[in-house]
Amino acid sequence: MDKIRESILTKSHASKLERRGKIISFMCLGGICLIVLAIFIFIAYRGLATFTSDHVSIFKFLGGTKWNPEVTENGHPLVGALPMITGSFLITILATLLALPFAIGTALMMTDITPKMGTRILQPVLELLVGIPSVVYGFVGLTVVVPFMRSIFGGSGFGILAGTFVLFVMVLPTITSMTVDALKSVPKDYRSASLALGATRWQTIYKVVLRTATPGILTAIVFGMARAFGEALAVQMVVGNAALMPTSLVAPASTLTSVLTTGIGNTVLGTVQNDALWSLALILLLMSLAFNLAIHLIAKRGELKR
Amino acid sequence: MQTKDRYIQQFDETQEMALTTKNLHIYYGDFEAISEADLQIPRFKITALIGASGSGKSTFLRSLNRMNDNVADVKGEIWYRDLNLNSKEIDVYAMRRQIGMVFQRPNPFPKSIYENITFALERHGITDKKELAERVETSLKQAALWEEVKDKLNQSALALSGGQAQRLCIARAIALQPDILLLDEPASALDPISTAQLEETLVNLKQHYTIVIVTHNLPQAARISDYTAHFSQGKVIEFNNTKETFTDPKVKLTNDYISGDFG
Amino acid sequence: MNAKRYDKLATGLLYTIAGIVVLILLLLLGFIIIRGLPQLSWSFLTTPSRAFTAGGGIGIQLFNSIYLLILTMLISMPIALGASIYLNEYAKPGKVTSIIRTMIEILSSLPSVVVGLFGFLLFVVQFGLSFSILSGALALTVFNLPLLTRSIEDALKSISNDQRNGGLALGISKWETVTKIILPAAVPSIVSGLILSAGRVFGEAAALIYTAGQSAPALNFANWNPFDIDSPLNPMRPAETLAVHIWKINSEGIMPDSSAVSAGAAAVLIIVVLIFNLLARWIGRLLFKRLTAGS
Amino acid sequence: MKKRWPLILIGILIILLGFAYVTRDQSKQGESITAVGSTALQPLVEAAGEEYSKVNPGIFVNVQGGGSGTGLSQIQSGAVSIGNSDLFASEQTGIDEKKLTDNRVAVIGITPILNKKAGIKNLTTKQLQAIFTGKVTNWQQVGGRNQKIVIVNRTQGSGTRVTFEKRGLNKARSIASQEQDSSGTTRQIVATTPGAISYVSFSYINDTISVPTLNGIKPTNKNVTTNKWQIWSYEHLYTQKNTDKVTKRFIKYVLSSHVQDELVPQLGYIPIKDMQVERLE
Repeated sequence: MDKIRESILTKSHASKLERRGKIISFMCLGGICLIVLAIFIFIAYRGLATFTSDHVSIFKFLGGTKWNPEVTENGHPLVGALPMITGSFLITILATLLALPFAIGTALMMTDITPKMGTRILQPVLELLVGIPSVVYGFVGLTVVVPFMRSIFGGSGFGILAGTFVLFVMVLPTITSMTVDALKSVPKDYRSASLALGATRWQTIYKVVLRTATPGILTAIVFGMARAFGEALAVQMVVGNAALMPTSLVAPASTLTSVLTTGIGNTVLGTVQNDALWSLALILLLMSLAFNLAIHLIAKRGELKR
Repeated sequence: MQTKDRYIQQFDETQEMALTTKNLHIYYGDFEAISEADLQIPRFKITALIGASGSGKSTFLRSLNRMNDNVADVKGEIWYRDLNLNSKEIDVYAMRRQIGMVFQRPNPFPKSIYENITFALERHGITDKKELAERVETSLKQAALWEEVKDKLNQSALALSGGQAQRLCIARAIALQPDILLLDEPASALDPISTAQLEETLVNLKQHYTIVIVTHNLPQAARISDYTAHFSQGKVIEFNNTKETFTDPKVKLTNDYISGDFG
Repeated sequence: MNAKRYDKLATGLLYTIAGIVVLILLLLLGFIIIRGLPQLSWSFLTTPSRAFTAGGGIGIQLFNSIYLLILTMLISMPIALGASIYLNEYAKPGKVTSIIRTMIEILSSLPSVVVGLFGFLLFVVQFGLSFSILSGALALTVFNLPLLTRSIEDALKSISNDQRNGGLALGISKWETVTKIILPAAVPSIVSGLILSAGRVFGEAAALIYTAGQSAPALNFANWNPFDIDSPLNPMRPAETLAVHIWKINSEGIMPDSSAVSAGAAAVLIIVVLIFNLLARWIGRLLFKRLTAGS
Repeated sequence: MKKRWPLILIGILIILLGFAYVTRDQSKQGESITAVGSTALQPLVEAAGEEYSKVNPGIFVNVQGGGSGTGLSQIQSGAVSIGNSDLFASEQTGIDEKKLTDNRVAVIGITPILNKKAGIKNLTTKQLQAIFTGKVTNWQQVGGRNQKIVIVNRTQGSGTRVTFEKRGLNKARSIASQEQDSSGTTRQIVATTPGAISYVSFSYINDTISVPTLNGIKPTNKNVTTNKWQIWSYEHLYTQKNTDKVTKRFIKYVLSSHVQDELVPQLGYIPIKDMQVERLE
């Protein structure tokens, strides 16, 4: 009798393990947070220098259309980031829009039409698409997509459209696999209930499954956009890297990442040119934040509806 | 004679109690799920908790071995062996070894049948191979599963049928030789044959264990339990020996419930 | 009848879409492999590269890529595992948790060149690790952690709470319930998450240019002492990986056969990712059987 | 027993590592020189470093790219031994040249390159300037085919671009256009894009692109040495003023006749001693 009482009152091996495990896992998470914070602070510190120590006005930075940090005009360097911001947004939105029907279609195949073929063929296909390095995507883009664009639209072939096609393939796996998750989370009962009421499979998918999974699919889209926004090497190889306001989809343009990637090695840490590039990185960071907030918002809305 | 709002049977002092709750209040955020549930649970008996969905009986049960720690806010006292379980000095892991629990859905671990039982034993410091094998056999026999699985102990437990899996979960719990078994609607996911087997198992287990069972199946409560507590809106409104509860309920709501006029 | 017709039409459309996706992959793979296949030979895979004469191979780069991948996984796997366990099992849902999640998520969508430069300034310069496999592995860890954490967390989340309750009700600590029951059950999905991130690590170039470096000094494959500078195992030596090599010869290669080498290297990269993928699936299945069915 | 085997494994690993540490090859622990910067200069330093290690076992030359800007800023902060650069330190903003020692180890010529379809054999400096400043937009206007001109620039701040604008365009600035950060990609784009024009160093010339004469002068190494071809730049190995002996010795080696006569021409650079003229900025 007393033995049991005593055992309940003394700290057991399990509770010691529990404490240790909790501490270890917390330290891991803490480590990650520390790294993330360090990067954030680092980028913010460098990126804000453009405005604090080089005295560029934020509005000129965001609204200016001339990017030429080597040149100073009226005492301020020409760092108008609007062309890159526009380019990034255009490519991201177009690529996501293009990928969306493919992603939803493929995801539906994997969940509702032929789950067997889905896991056997489509799943590995998606994983392989993710596994192809962006250097190779860029390489293929340069040797296939760009000449193709040129033969159809004339010009150099470089531009937003070429970037869109390359990014389309790159974000497809992300959006698809997240859409699959969203579709899978729709309870089986919904489907069987709809089918039992005499609806065809397509009606069930269209009216029940897709509708229920809408918040999840929206999240997938935003995720895809976030990935597209941050992609650098592949886009840089096909977009043409001209810091000009895009006038057409097949004229050379630039994105935040392409200018950042190509320029950073040729500038000296602490100069205006370098600071301006870090400011671009800061925009990327803030955009990423915005995408994440959007995801949270969608998730909240979705919960409310249910 | 259904004139009372509330009827709680009092025990004389010779009856040994396994668990006693006092002033128990359980909150989910602002919502008070349990507001009055002073119960005495006698040893080596089966006590059934019945009541409509949302009456708080499952919440009550889960609080008894503090499975609600991270989910709900539990206030009040739960007495076991002169210890208040709802206090900080209690080591929940050692306590749960004495007060085991089996859930609504069978949840065998994705391991072999043998390991399903030895896993917790090893964690509690029993590592002697011979003793482990013995405990596996006894617990499976007590849970009336031994004959069905003795030749496939090393196969995955996930391949068992629902009824077998649930009995494995019971075997897993009693292999630790606990004092008390808490069962949360253990038969609700099972077919009638499996349910009958399970009920038989429970009645046999009564010799060694105190059993508290939550059930929606009233005939089941009537068949196997010695005492019945009826929960309604977070309160125990009637607690009596089962026979009397079902034949001569003292509270109108209980009568309504068991005769099907309610919930 | 109309509804049925629509149904057929839509199904056909879906099949077409899935077909196009598969076709895109096949074309991509076909293009890369067919271009690279003529280059592939045993000597191409084993000889060191040459800076300015024809006939160089990719032996060292291939080894570097694999070694770097292993090192990165060794560093990032335990951290990601711990972090995701905390996030999924211990962290109370609330503002702080959601902020932490968002931060990790943001990190994963930063362009890798930013991570590379950060790694360069922190690991290479500040910590004095110089251009080395270790610096590269650390930078890749930064780049890999968010993805890995997220995928492991998802894998953990997909395991039913019944299992957790089952463990807790037996008086087992949550830690052991998670590590001994939930984790093994989640192995298949963890492995597929691992494949995805390994693929990304294997193909990553931008983050490595500034950390692991772009030179592949000759290695002595007879010397496996990790403290010798020419040993393949030395984590302190600079190491150009396959992806960096492709990037480099595409951009600045002056060897006469640069396009051939680059095509060959790209094919090898793809094939290795392919093999890795298949291998990981197989191991995942095996592990799952082992862990769930007992010995 | 189950719990012990990871511990045993770790123990074995530690013993093995300890054994490895004790038996490590002491002769190979020597100093290492890290050179970072210009990708154009990277092959030369790499090749020289390899040869140097053969002659001087124990000294290891570690060469990395990253761009001239990175090279100069890293040598300035003292994080590396040598900063490789295509530019004079004075040409790069944010660098204090007085803190650094300039070691010119080779010269590289830069030439405009054209897509073959442009149909141009010769250009004058004026025409070149007009093209890159956007005053001329069709090859017809400078005597070629009716084909729109597509300008492909190098990234701002890259050594090749700075030199080209300074010497080839008479300090005029090119208009904003497509930019590429690498010679190989640039060449590939020019080769495949009708009407494209760009510029690369001599070592990237091949038959996929056409190379015009400039003011009637052919882009050859010989013309560079006499300064008849004016678009060229030095390749610099910058060191800190008070650098260590190992680095000094290595730079001396790069300037030795062995490297200058064999490696430098082989890699498409022009040996420094062949130059009949000298520039100071």
